[in-house]
Amino acid sequence: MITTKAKILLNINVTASNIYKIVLFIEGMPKIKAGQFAMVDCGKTDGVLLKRPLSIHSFDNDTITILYKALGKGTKALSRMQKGSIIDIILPLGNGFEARNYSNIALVGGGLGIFPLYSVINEYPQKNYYAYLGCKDKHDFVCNDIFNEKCRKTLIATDDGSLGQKGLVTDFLASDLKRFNAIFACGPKPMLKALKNLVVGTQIPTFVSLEERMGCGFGACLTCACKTIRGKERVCMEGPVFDIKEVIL
Amino acid sequence: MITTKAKILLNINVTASNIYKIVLFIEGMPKIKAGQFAMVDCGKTDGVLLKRPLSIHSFDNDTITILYKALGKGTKALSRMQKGSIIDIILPLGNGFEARNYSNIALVGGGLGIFPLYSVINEYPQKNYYAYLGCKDKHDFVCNDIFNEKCRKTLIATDDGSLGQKGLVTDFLASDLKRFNAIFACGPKPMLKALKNLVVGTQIPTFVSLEERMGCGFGACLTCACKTIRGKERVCMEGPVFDIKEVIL
Amino acid sequence: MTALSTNICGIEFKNPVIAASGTFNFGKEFKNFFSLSKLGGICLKGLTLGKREGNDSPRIAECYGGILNSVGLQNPGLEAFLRDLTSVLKEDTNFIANIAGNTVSEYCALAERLSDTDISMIELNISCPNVKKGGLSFGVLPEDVKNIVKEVRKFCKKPLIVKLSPNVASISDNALAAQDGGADCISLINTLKGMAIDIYTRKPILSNVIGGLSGPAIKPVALAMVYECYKAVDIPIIGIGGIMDYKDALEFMLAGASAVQVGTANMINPMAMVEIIEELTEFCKENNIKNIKELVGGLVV
Amino acid sequence: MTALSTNICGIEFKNPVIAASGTFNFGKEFKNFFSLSKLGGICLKGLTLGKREGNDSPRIAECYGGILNSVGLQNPGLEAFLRDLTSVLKEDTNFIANIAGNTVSEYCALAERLSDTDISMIELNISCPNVKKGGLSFGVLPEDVKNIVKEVRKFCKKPLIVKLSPNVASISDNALAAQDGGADCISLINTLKGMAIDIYTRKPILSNVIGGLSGPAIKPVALAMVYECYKAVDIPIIGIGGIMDYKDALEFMLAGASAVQVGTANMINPMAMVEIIEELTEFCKENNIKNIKELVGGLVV
Ligand SMILES: Cc1cc2nc3c(=O)[nH]c(=O)nc-3n(C[C@H](O)[C@H](O)[C@H](O)COP(=O)(O)OP(=O)(O)OC[C@H]3O[C@@H](n4cnc5c(N)ncnc54)[C@H](O)[C@@H]3O)c2cc1C
Ligand SMILES: Cc1cc2nc3c(=O)[nH]c(=O)nc-3n(C[C@H](O)[C@H](O)[C@H](O)COP(=O)(O)OP(=O)(O)OC[C@H]3O[C@@H](n4cnc5c(N)ncnc54)[C@H](O)[C@@H]3O)c2cc1C
Ligand SMILES: Cc1cc2nc3c(=O)[nH]c(=O)nc-3n(C[C@H](O)[C@H](O)[C@H](O)COP(=O)(O)O)c2cc1C
Ligand SMILES: Cc1cc2nc3c(=O)[nH]c(=O)nc-3n(C[C@H](O)[C@H](O)[C@H](O)COP(=O)(O)O)c2cc1C
Ligand code: FES
Ligand code: FES
Repeated sequence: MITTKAKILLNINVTASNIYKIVLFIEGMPKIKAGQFAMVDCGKTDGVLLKRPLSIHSFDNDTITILYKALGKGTKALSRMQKGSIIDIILPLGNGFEARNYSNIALVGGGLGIFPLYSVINEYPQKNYYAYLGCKDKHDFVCNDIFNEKCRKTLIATDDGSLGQKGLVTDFLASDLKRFNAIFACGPKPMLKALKNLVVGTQIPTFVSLEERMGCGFGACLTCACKTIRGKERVCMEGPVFDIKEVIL
Repeated sequence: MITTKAKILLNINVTASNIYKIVLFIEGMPKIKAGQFAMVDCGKTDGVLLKRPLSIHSFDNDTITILYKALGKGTKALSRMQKGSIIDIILPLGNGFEARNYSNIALVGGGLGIFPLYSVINEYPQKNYYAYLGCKDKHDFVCNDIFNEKCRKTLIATDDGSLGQKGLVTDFLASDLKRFNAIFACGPKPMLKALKNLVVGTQIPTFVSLEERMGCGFGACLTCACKTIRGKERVCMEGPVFDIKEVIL
Repeated sequence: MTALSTNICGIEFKNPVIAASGTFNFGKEFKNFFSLSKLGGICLKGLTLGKREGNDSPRIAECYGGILNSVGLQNPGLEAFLRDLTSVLKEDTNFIANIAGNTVSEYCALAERLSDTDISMIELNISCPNVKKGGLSFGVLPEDVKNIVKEVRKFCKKPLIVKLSPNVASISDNALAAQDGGADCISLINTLKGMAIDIYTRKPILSNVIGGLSGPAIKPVALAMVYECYKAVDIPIIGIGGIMDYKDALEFMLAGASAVQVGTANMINPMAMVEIIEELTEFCKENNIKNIKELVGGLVV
Repeated sequence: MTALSTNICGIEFKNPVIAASGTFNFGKEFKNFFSLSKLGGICLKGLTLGKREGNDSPRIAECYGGILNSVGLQNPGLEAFLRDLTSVLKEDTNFIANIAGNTVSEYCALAERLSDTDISMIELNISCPNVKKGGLSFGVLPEDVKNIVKEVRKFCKKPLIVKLSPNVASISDNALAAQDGGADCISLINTLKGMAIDIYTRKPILSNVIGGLSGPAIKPVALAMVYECYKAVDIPIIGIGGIMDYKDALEFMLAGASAVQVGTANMINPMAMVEIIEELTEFCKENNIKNIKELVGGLVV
């Protein structure tokens, strides 16, 4: 965990729905694990103060790539930043997904939650992956191609059927459950709840990455609490990845 | 008085002491008088809210030029703005200098107060001008050349003698008083006070442009009060130019 | 009835967007930018019986996301107002007189005289932090609030708004006191007491040392207070504090404000209120809101 | 003696820059970024007798120039603290325990137990807006402030700081009450009550509805209160509220603060306090200030 400067190598809109890809160069890059995130400074315009938590989509020795949606004041300001600008960043944060001990892994992503899942493939390219990716409509898809390329199976689902299957990803996961010895998931609460119902009877280790509004991102302010069987824990430190059996969704 | 958008045609540092020249293109430019000012939006970074009052240095049919010092948060943010950017502006504001009825005019400027005086020459190029310009040191001079070019006499004074005469401009004005039928001045309070002492016995119409911290710049908030013989008045509306006999310095 | 029209204390408002006192002077300056008839209403600059010069300059300091002012109720006084400034009252909007006094009887005299004019409502300013006597001192303790409202009520023939100070122990107690005293409406918040220092000169930036903080910085405080008052009183509430755009205005209405006042935003962007009104209209259309009154107090908790 | 060293209530501080409670947890997290021995001191996260889970999420909302939090004093409780978390106390800086209770006797019990540890000082948190019982309710009326301080004083063997709430009628009355009750020092301000609403869902952003506002937005309010207290009391003051850089820290010291606490800034930039300390050192050097104590209360009015 370090606080440092990053140089923007690329910052472009990649879809119709305001999703941006930013590539950051970081000197003295610390070791990163899949599923970790960064706190990214979006400038101090229009009253914005806090850095924004954004997951690492992929990484190498001196760059990280983030996919983010320009939603509110902070991320919109970030989207206006130019190539070459220097920004403050804290990384890597959180525990991340631990894929080491599994060979057949289901990656279950919904909406913006799809982005961080790719970092698992990035860290352990040699495993067998099965991707189940869901979005509202086809405009929200950004990185299904790279999943397609790297996964044994890539199932795409949209609420409106505008791309892939019509329905929720969890609907299509049930029949494949036997294939996996781990499930890694990230997405909206309702999706995670459906997933919990699905896996509750099985023995498949299932890990979910949670989102919560954050202050610091590095454990100091206790604003990012989620409920677990052990009581409230910090999404930014004890998480964002939790064993689905231990977290109260 | 309109509130409108301006396009930055130029925005460059012109001295060692952080003085910038900005040229703004304004469609539907209203009629401007010498000595008027504008309220210029400097963006909303680092908690800045208010527009900044800046005098018009020169103007033509569709552009104005301002010389400003990048001092605090607002003007520093302005200095970072790029050519081509669009900013909000309110102009023209204040009463301005009225030169119409005078033929031999002394322009007495100190520090940043030198900048707006040039707009008098800009509006009435055919008069006889005598300029008395004072600064701390030679690095603060930006536009003495253009005064030199347009004035019958241009006296330069610095506190340290690093350029022109050593001393205060008012020291060098006394002996020339007979030449003028009007004096227009702008500069720090001590200079204006010295000027008042100098002209108090004479009949020379003398007008001074004042500075005060401002909120709106267009008369609504009453934060910019100065003391006159009539009571408190708004520098942004009844001023910034006052008859030196009527203002309490 | 349009989507924005509303009625407060029997007075019809085209829309719930009102200029806050002290940021709009007596209205004239804004005629340079738009027709005043676009506005729901205008609270005029605080009036006192006699002419007041206010405090010395500097009277304004910019803070992070806010401004401090220490104007100190500079105004021409009641008589000069009645003589010279009433022509603006002909504009097609609601004018609200904002009054302040050094004594309870000064407040009463102001209310009585202004009741005979074309003013729509009277706003009792017992919350100005920038004057030595009177002002804020009447607005701190609930019993003082109730007392002054009761007295003024006797002389006030127009709907009476009581403008509350945030510099108090319990805003809802003061709101209730105003209601008990006979207020028809409360407005809040006035500015928070604040200060700024120039570390180089080691002097306060305001010549008056202390000033009143306004602008987006105070919005969360104002919103919480409006919400607290909404739960406490039955009379309508006008929400004030850091409203810069239509979203801010909607937050206040959801928290319980029947209308809003816009202050500091006018100083930064003279078109702010016109833009807010347009965007509120747009918002109602997009969200199928027949009339904005539907939103008042609509917070889902 | 270095330019920044100071002494508060008999405790030596390397510098007057202290981490504010609740933004620094129990210190460990910041060891990732710098050595804690650089700091003047650290106020630990608010401690209660029993473990507290705090409020539900969301517990934070960003506002214009500030943040609202409604953590609600989540902490492991006194026993768990004494058992698991005291190793940090070995770091070479001053640790201040921040304590809160539901009853006066809980405060007393906390003060008594913590008096037997390596804690340097105890800070009485009677100003937290985020808990139902206790917290703020002890901190509103001067008589309540005096009473709780007097009781805790009996059990507290360490220098006692009383942390004041800004949500009061007169901060100087409360400061005096704390002094009368036997406080060795006061610290202020805690957060201002505030609120934020999502206009699309029509729900408050915080699950707790109301939260505490901190950050640069509250600086002018905090500064005015420190100045008011400085004129009223004789005990040292620790200034808190929106301190983001060394200039802000200097403003507080000029207004009368012997030291400052930095809160929200730590969350935004974990190096904030280290940078402030470095820049203060630089400032003293450039301005020939032998020791920063020279500046305390040095406001020229
Ligand atoms: C661990 C983690 C990883 C994330 N990874 C990604 C990612 O890879 N790509 C991506 O597009 N988004 C991601 N998000 C969501 C992203 O952080 C929010 O969309 C973003 O903070 C919103 O900021 P804003 O400036 O657009 O909105 P604003 O409304 O201006 O934000 C105001 C405040 O609310 C917080 N906030 C608002 N919405 C959310 C949210 N949904 N989740 C958390 N905080 C929120 C902001 O951080 C900020 O503090 C992640 C969130 C978390 C917690
Ligand atoms: C009528 C008028 C005309 C002016 N013309 C010029 C000009 O042509 N060129 C130029 O360089 N400067 C001019 N000034 C001064 C200029 O307005 C200030 O230097 C500038 O506002 C400082 O803003 P800042 O962001 O640098 O400082 P900050 O410290 O961030 O400003 C904070 C607040 O204080 C106000 N403020 C600070 N210093 C001054 C000051 N000296 N005068 C007025 N307000 C101040 C700012 O407007 C702002 O509201 C003029 C001032 C006035 C009143
Ligand atoms: C420059 C200025 C002058 C003010 N004068 C008055 C006044 O005369 N009477 C009054 O009741 N409030 C006065 N106020 C307070 C405003 O009406 C309003 O309550 C406050 O500014 C908060 O709203 P805002 O954040 O939208 O500005 C003044 C505010 C400012 C900024
Ligand atoms: C997330 C958060 C948690 C806090 N928790 C506590 C606490 O436990 N005890 C306390 O006395 N103050 C607490 N505070 C208040 C701070 O210590 C400080 O008084 C306040 O934030 C103002 O300072 P700032 O503007 O520098 O943040 C908390 C503040 C924040 C932002
Ligand atoms: S965001 Fe601060 S502890 Fe998690
Ligand atoms: S600056 Fe607002 S009246 Fe002059």
